Amino acid sequence: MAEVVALAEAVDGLVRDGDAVALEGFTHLIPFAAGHEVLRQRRRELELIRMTPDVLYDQMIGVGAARKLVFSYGGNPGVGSLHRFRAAIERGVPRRVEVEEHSHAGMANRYVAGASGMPCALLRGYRGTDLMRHTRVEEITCPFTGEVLVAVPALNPDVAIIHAQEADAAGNVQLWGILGVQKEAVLAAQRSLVTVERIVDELELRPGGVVIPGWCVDAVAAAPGGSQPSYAHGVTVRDNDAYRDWDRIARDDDTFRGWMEDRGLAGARA
Amino acid sequence: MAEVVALAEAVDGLVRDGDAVALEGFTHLIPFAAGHEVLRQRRRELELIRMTPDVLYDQMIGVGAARKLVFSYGGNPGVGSLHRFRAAIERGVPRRVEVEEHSHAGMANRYVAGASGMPCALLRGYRGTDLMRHTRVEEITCPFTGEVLVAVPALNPDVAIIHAQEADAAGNVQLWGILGVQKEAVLAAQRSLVTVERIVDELELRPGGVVIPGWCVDAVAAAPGGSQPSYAHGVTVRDNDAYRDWDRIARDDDTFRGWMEDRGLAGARA
Amino acid sequence: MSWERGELQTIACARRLAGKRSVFIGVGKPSTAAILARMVHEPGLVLVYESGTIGAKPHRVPLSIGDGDLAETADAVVSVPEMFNYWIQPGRIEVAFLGAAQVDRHANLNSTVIGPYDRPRTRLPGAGGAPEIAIGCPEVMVVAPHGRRTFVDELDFRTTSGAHTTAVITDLGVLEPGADGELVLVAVHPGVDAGEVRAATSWNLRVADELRTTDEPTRRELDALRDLVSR
Amino acid sequence: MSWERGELQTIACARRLAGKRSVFIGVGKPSTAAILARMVHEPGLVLVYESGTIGAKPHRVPLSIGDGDLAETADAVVSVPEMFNYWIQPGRIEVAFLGAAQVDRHANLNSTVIGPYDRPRTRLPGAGGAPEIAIGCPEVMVVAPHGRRTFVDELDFRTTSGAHTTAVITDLGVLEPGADGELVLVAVHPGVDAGEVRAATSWNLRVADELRTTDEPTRRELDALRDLVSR
Repeated sequence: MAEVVALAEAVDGLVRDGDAVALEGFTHLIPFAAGHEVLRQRRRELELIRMTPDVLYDQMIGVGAARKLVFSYGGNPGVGSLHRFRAAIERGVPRRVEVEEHSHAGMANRYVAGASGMPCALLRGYRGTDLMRHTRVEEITCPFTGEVLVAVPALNPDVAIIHAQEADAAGNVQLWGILGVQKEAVLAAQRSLVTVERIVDELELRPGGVVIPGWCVDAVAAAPGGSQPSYAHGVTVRDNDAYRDWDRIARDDDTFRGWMEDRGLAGARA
Repeated sequence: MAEVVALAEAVDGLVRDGDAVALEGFTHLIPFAAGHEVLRQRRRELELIRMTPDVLYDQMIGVGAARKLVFSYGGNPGVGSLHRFRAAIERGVPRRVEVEEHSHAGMANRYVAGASGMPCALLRGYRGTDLMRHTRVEEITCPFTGEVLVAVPALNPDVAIIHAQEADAAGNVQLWGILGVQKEAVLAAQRSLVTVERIVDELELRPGGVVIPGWCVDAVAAAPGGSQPSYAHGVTVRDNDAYRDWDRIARDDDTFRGWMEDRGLAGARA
Repeated sequence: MSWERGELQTIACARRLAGKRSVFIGVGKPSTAAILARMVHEPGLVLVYESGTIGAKPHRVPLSIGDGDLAETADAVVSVPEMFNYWIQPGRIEVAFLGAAQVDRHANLNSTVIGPYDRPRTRLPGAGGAPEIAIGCPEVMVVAPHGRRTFVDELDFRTTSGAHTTAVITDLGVLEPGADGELVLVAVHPGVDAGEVRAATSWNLRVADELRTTDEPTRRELDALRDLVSR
Repeated sequence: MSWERGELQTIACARRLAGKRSVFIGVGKPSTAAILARMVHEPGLVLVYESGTIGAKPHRVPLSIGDGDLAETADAVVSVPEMFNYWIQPGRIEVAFLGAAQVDRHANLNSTVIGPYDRPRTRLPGAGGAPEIAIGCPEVMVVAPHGRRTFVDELDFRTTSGAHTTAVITDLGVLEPGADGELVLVAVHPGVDAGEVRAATSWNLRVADELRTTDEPTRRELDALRDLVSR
């Protein structure tokens, strides 16, 4: 049963150095506040998992919190490059990051397998691409038709962190709008944390709403505005300017570091 | 794009003798009106597909419309046996019916594979049961863990027929309440028909509502009360007495035939 | 206060749900037992029906697992594929109740046919969700009426594995698997002795050295059960 | 009425959507083109974004595929797994637009790295949905700026197969696969000649015997496009 706790306490209890951590949210409901709390608590050597590493993961990679990145698209949506992601991979700045990359369909099905308690999932994908040689997929033959398909291994993060619009006092969570892969991430993970815009007495089921029962979640923490500069459908609005500004901030090593230090997100250096 | 037509016209255009037809609805939204129209039009030699053949399939089997039954649970929910289903299998009355049976998980995943354009789906199931020897499943080894899993073949009916609460004039469909496997059945089928309680100007998205876009459906037909004695959540109420009465009606060959003939559902005999 | 054996069977099932978080149920006795457990033992117990309703809080015993009351009172309603793939298969539901027409000494179940598969004397409804529920849920309890036609030496068809079964609760007593997996009579209901249970079992049923007697229904249990079934 | 090449490229993309039922798009020019097609050519065109919005009717060109406007105006919003499994993989979406950093003569695409995979000179965003979109959708159109660094003799990394590609629409003209699958220049935009396109292509680009010239933008197309981007 989910405990409703403060964000700092939730992160302290659930996220450990070295964990495989998935902070999900597909262009919507990105858990910035929780990711920043992970940085404030100086968690390091993380395996960061996310279909679309965007500004949040650029920040986490840029301060050296990640030892590995598992992803399918690392860009600043509608803007361009993620400069810290590029700096890590191209120049090893601030450190080298191991990369395991998939397609979106592959990542989504890896989460589905994880949520389903299956060791793998099948799809028609990857074939005819160089990804086959560079990532963890295997060919498998359909026993009925002989068609060669691709199997992807299940993804079961140590911790999944998502942001949603609402939870009730029992930790039942509701999100709506663009749904992404958040439910699968929570169900696939060993532990989970959901930050929410607000705690309500009772959830009122919304059109398009997805409910995650509180007994499938470890901790719920209130974090109003906690997905900004991303947004929470119906509550906050995407701050497109912040995404555009990030291009300038992240482009230069020193500008980036200053920006992060000003916000207490850079961590202490060894 | 779905055409909004009369039910008789829809069935006439979409259902042919010999077709593999899935009339779905998991204890809710069972498309009785459409199934009865199939009988009124005397469609025969059908491969009837349905996770839970209940009273409707008992009627269709009982008049000899089915050459084959693909299913996972053939009972009268909460009441007991389906006597026409039993008569066909135990006594060949009115005719022998070929049986292909699965578990619910197997059938559900067969529809998922069908809706996904995949030739098969994987699950952890069937093993340790005699079903393995009697139905179409194959063992398959996970290439990552070595675990032996089971593959089920995709289910792609010629026609799927479902009942929903609402459609708009463009044939966009919305259903809510217990969702079953109807969306998967429609997406897996070559052709599809949706009967609805009412045609509305514009769909208003409901809590728990699932929308099937009109361009994925061939025909939509108004059939108010069309899932009775099953029900349409929020519109009609399940007629539990009719399910209990069915036990008596279907138990006796002649009582059954008389009941069906009285309603024009028995068809002409060759 | 007098009671019937069927009532005690339901009450015995409900007691087993004390301390549990979630239970997977079909209609009939298991559903009654689970609702009773919420009333008497475990108010927070999460009821999950294969129709996709998670956290249903039915006021009445439903006739069908698809009754509207279940969807209306549920915390979440999911599709049938999601129910089996995301909820049952990964073992998210702690306990499942299953019934069957035949039970063997290892708690394997038959709900498919009596007689040969291709020419059955009695065609039963079939597997439904049972095969995957039985291996997906960490703990399975079987509920069946005790008789020689049900408790058979050899199944006509093995629909479901007994590997996760921790108890078989009948109208005569309770069987649990021993160390080697074979069912042992561990408790008889009040007024029943081991001989009666053995006589109602086709195989040579083992009896526990310390055979318990099921506690009589309490007034609270019986009142709650009768109130529930009268609704 | 004067216009820029980028405008004509978008207009040429939009024209290709006349008569189509559904189109899968990312952000940028394809999104602009698809919204323009709804305004000018095909009012019923179903726009599908990989964020799960089916039938979105954006009033403005979205900055991100996750903009709230897309979910608010969509006929249905589905999860990302459902989008790829139920909608893309079975070929339910008729046409997809894709972009890339590199395009080869068979319309295979690279959006992963420039340079060696393990030590890239430029790390690009990666595959995203493209590999499965490219083999799932029956028809793929590639949109890219024409230049020798983009139209390369050999890809540094093959992210996406060109097997389903029917057209590559650039700011200079239109390439389509010939009978053997190799791209052929079939049309140049007004004011461009084949020599200019060949010079902007790293391989020895074939030119169709009957090279067409793209129609000039109509006043209606240009007005609609400019109105759209000004919103």
